[in-house]
Amino acid sequence: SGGDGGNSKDFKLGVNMELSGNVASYGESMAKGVEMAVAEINKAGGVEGKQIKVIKVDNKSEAAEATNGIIKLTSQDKVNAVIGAATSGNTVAQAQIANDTKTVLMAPGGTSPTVTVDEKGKVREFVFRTSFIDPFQGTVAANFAANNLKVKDAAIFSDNSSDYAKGLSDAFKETFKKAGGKIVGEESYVAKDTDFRATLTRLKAKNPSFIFIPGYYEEVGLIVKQARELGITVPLMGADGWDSPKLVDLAGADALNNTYLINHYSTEDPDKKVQEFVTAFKDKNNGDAPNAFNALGYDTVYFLADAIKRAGSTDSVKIQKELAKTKDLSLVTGVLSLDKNHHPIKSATVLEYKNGKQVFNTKINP
Amino acid sequence: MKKSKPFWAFVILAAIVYGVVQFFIGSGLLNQYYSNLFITISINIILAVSLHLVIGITGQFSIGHAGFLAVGAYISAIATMKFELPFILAIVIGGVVAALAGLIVGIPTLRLRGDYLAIATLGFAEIIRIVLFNIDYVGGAAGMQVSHLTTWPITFICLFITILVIANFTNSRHGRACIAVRENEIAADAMGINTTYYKVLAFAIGSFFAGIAGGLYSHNFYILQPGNFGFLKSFDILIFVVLGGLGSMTGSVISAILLTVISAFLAQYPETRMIIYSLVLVIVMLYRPQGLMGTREITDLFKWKTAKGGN
Amino acid sequence: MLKVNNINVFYGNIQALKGVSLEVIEGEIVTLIGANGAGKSTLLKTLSGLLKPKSGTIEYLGEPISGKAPQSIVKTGISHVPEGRRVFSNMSVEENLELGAYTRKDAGGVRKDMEKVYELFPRLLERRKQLSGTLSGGEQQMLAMGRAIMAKPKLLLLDEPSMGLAPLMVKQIFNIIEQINKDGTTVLLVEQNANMALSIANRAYVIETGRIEISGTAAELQASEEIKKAYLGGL
Amino acid sequence: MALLEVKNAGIQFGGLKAVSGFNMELNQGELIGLIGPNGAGKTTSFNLLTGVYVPTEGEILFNGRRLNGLPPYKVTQSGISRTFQNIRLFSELSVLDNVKVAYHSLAKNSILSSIFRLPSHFSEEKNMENKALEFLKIFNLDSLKDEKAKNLPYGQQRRLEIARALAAGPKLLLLDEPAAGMNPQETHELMELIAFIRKQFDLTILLIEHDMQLVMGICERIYVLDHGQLIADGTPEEIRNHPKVIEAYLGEEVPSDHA
Amino acid sequence: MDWLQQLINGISLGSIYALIALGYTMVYGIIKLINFAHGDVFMVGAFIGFYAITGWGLGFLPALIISMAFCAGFGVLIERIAYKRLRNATRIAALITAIGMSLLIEYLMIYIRGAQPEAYPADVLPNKAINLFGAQINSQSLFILLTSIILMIILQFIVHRTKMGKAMRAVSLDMDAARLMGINVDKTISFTFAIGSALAGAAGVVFGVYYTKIEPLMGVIPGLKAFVAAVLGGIGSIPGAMVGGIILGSVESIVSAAGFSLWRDAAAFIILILILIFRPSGIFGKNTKEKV
Ligand SMILES: Nc1ncnc2c1ncn2[C@@H]1O[C@H](COP(=O)(O)OP(=O)(O)OP(=O)(O)O)[C@@H](O)[C@H]1O
Ligand SMILES: Nc1ncnc2c1ncn2[C@@H]1O[C@H](COP(=O)(O)OP(=O)(O)OP(=O)(O)O)[C@@H](O)[C@H]1O
Ligand SMILES: CC(C)C[C@H](N)C(=O)O
Ligand SMILES: [Mg+2]
Ligand SMILES: [Mg+2]
Repeated sequence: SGGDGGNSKDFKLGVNMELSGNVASYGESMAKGVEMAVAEINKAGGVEGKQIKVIKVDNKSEAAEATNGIIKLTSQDKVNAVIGAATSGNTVAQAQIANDTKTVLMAPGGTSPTVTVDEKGKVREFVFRTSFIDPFQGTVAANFAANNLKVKDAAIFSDNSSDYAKGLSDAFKETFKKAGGKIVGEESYVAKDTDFRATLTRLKAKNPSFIFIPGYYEEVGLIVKQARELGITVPLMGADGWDSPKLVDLAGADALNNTYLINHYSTEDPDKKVQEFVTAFKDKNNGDAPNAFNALGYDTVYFLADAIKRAGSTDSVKIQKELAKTKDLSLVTGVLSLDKNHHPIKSATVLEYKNGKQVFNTKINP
Repeated sequence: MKKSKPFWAFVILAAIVYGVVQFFIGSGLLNQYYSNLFITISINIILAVSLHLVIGITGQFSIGHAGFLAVGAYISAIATMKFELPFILAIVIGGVVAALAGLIVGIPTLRLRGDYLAIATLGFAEIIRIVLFNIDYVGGAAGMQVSHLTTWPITFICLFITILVIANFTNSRHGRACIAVRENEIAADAMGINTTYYKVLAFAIGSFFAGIAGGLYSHNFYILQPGNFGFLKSFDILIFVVLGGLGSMTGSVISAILLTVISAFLAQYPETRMIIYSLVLVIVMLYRPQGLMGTREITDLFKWKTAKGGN
Repeated sequence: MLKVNNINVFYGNIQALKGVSLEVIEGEIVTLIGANGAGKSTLLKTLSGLLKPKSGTIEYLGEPISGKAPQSIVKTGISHVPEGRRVFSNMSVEENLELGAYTRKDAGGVRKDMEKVYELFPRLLERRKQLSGTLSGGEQQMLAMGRAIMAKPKLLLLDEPSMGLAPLMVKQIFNIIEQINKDGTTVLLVEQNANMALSIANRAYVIETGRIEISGTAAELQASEEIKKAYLGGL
Repeated sequence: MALLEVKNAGIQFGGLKAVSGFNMELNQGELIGLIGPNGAGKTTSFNLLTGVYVPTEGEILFNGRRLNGLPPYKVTQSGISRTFQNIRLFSELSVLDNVKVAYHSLAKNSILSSIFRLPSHFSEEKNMENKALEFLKIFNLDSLKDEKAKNLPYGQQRRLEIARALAAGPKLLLLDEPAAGMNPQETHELMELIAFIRKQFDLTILLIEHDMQLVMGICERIYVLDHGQLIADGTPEEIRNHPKVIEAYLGEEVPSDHA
Repeated sequence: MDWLQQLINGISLGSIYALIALGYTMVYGIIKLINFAHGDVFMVGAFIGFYAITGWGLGFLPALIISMAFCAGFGVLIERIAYKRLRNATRIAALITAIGMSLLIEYLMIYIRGAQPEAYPADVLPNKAINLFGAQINSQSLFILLTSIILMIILQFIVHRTKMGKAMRAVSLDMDAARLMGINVDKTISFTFAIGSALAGAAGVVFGVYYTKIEPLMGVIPGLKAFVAAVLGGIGSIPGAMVGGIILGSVESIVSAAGFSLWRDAAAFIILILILIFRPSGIFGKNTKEKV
């Protein structure tokens, strides 16, 4: 069962994140956001009179470790709910256990539809997410390429080892073709590759005027750098997986010029809620601006707290019911309403890299 | 009969181990974490003992055992998840297909020797992994969801059968033929032993049980990904066998238990876990290069005692 | 020249030499005979530094050498032709000979000695470029001796040089040992073939299970009934 | 019909003709010597007879059956077994198990019978053990049956190798330098042992040896190889005085037949 | 020209494999140990180079030399601590120790500096694109290839033309016999580890410059690939390691160029197994079948 219900003094919140390994940057950012929100809520009296106690586990960016992590959280620590993981794959790895043990599992940034819907199309009752989903991201990217950048021939270079990238590239393909574009080349790589030159050379020979690169920052950074070295000068674009300071280190600011990414929000958004969050975050982190995953981690805690409040209880079945009913909840990363598949309907932001900085380009509503 | 004494001792020991663990789980004294630990230990013992037959008994230096684990894991998962076959049947199918894979890998590679055999088996294991990577039917790199069906009783029965079969095989003229191959292949050949046959046979039996372990493994972990079966996994199994003492089945069992428990215990100290683990490994090998048990079996200890007492 | 004083040598817990003492005088051929496993090879290995005695001393040219590393002992002029030849199988005959002279710096002298070795063993000259692993047993034995000569030793330790050789070859090898000795090298010869060994030696020691049991001149030992029975197949 | 017929057999390694045009006939019950200088091809001819090498020319008939190309284990099963010049025991196995392994191909129980411990497993094991002990007794090794082979002294290892070869149930036994590294006393005992087993097991024996006392003392006929070629064959007396043999192998003085 | 570009891609990658493989082969050649920690020496080399460049502001060449020197010492240290005791033990025991050392180095590194990656600065080497028949060769890959080739030639010279080289070969064939020739076996083995590790260090720096990203586990895969390259060429053979490395790099490049990038590693292993089946000791390896 999901924790020991109402008996304990604390509300135990498991955080199962990528704190090391291939995509540690996401996990670290989200955990930081979570902790900031928890501190705020605890200061304001907690949830249902209980202080939230965070118990962190590191899943090392590996699915098997994510599974071990949630087993430990539910059976040893008896947590009331779990936040994590950062990526879709590592979240899916926990979904079955969350459902079996009736533990609420919240994914801040797992954008793949499979996070909340299983392969048979059934909703995973206890699993929720805070972010928009990949079919939407992919569509936004394709429309941006076709309409804003006005390209006709696009290529795709995607990470074959994540459902996330696969979903993005499918959505991109479909929409881009619908918008009258042509996909001239499609290649893939796997996580932890370091040499993309051969495949990039192959892509270059197809003369695309735009390349869509859904994937995570560690590989994307190298891909962007190597592509530029091989003389590929066309615009490159990716999705939320690109958002990490490490990307700039790896690719180099120069190589990133003329590249775009989709993200959950922009610090430049004048919205009051956003600006308040940015200021508060900067205060606590010697002036560093929050990235999208800081914000999603932060939002996820409020998303959960809102449901607890409406449920009037920390019983996980009751919380789960209320979470599913969430509607028009105003958060830093936008206004959140869930559909029947636990997919939030939210807006997305397109950013452009200019000399190593993310610059706001457009905001696209669903 | 003299020969059957250790056999009955083993059966009784097994029954006791099973009973005790089952009692604790049944009475709720052990939570899921611990019952899982027992299952993991058992799976690791099966893996260690099955590789022990190949390396320790037959002397064939295979370092790609995780490949057969993967075959068993995936085949049995497909059987339960896609064809909805009963779990027990799925495990057996996993074992059989892994044994076939063992034959396919073994026949061309077992004529290689020493380090060349090692790298070839490792290569095959990597190929198996990459093939799984590229099959969308089983989810590719992202993996496939598998129901949790592995239970302590099933695991224990598999473990019991594995040890019994491999011990009986080893202590027979066929097992001796394998040992002869290990000791001196040329002489074994000259004594009328079909060395290729026994090498391939041992390899296939070893793969079969690795496949069985695979079935238990995949239905214990909810998600199955090719990434879990890399060469580091093969090394883990290899380490059980060598650390226990090459040629000693008891050694394999003991070191599988020991290392699994140490790993689980160290999980509480994530920053230093691997450092301590690797230090243990290096230090044990430096001070006991022949492994914990050397080539002795637990039964030898009794023999030794009675022999001493008799004098 | 060489004085071994009461040495004890162990392999782990097994004691292979028990209080062995012996002496070799410059210019002699001294032979050491004994059954299988008596400790003959162990003694030679200890002299050349491959094994370290647990106690006792070894004095060579007045200096203690026990406990020194083999490479420094070689430099003092002791060369050891080990049991089983131990040629560097993947190297040519010539490279093997060159390695024999590894510690020497006098390139000219080395070249001269190489010629001398080829003179002693014309067969090796024929096979100069052949990989030594493919030589026949007798040829390998020649190479092993030639290699030791290349170090320009004052004392040559030979471990069963006749083992596994054809009768004719055995004779040749013994002739060469005498020849080398005449040219000024002192020889300590371990042999299973006691008859032959005693026929070329000045003095002899008999070793049994790690202990020197008998010693004397070669002639004395050859005459002894006891020795005949045990080691010379004297029936 | 001869038990073993070697017709013009030979083998080449790269450019080297290690053995060529080798002819030999062994009759049931004979004890034959094979001698020759080092590198003459003696061991190589054993390797040809036992299937370790496949002859590049000629043929080998055993009991009228062609052996060319048979793998070693099949040759052994057809009735030829051997010892090795450089001892090849199963060093980690006990003395008893070394002999049992050789008996392996004469046993019949299946793998399944062993795994499920069916009665046939027990009866064969029992039988194997008794047979092995019998052989060990002959070689005076029975008191050492539980010792690991590698712990035996050299002379006993040689004897164990012969015992093991016998346990494989050969009609023809090949011994490669069985007396190497033995002193004259041990050699003498070995000669008596060889004579004994030949009678006891109705064997045909072919042996390689450099010890002329042994060869001349017990062999009925001797073949002489040099540079891969047969240069002589005949009785010990003929061989001892054969000029080619003296030149290539024996040297001037000939050791006297001590018997 | 596409294929030319692909060839250059393959050879650049291959020459890094070759540099690592050389160390593997040398160590294997002398003590028959598959030194799994070698890939981690490569990793350490990459970090030393990184710190030399970013911390002390050194240029490529001094950083390379510092890294090589450090790794040489590090390799010798590893041998002294972990392998020397095991010279007379079974080889498999030494192999397990090597695996243990590999893990130890990796996780000590993580413990000391964390698991996060580091990016080599982009301006270590001038990176001008040279256009050759339509292929983009950047000056970096030329420089890397050159570095690799020079180091290989020096190595070949040491092993075949110097006294130390002859001692190394003798030690590899028979340690005790080598001692009897007056060769200091410990020193010779240390020297071998020093050279092999220095090459790994060089490969680490080169890798960092060429691929930018370095992290504590970066040695695992290139280490394995280099080992494959060494076996492919015939383990123990120096030209074999070079050729094996280049072949492996080229095969990977060709397979990706043909559009099967996901099968790249499988192709590498398939080639390995095929070669072993037809030449059981690799391309340059001597088929040392035991003489009966
Ligand atoms: N490496 C070793 N480990 C353990 N014991 C050994 C080792 N080498 C030799 N021995 C033992 O030491 C004793 C002396 O052996 P050594 O080789 O010196 O005998 P040997 O007189 O040279 O005999 P052989 O005539 O057979 O060459 C023997 O009992 C032998 O078993
Ligand atoms: N596998 C092989 N490859 C190449 N050459 C070989 C091989 N086996 C044997 N030879 C060569 O064949 C020749 C005969 O060798 P063999 O071992 O038969 O000699 P032998 O008569 O037994 O000598 P010994 O009395 O020294 O044992 C030798 O020159 C040997 O180097
Ligand atoms: C953290 C994010 C980049 C994760 C990504 N959206 C995914 O679904 O895997
Ligand atoms: Mg000896
Ligand atoms: Mg021979």
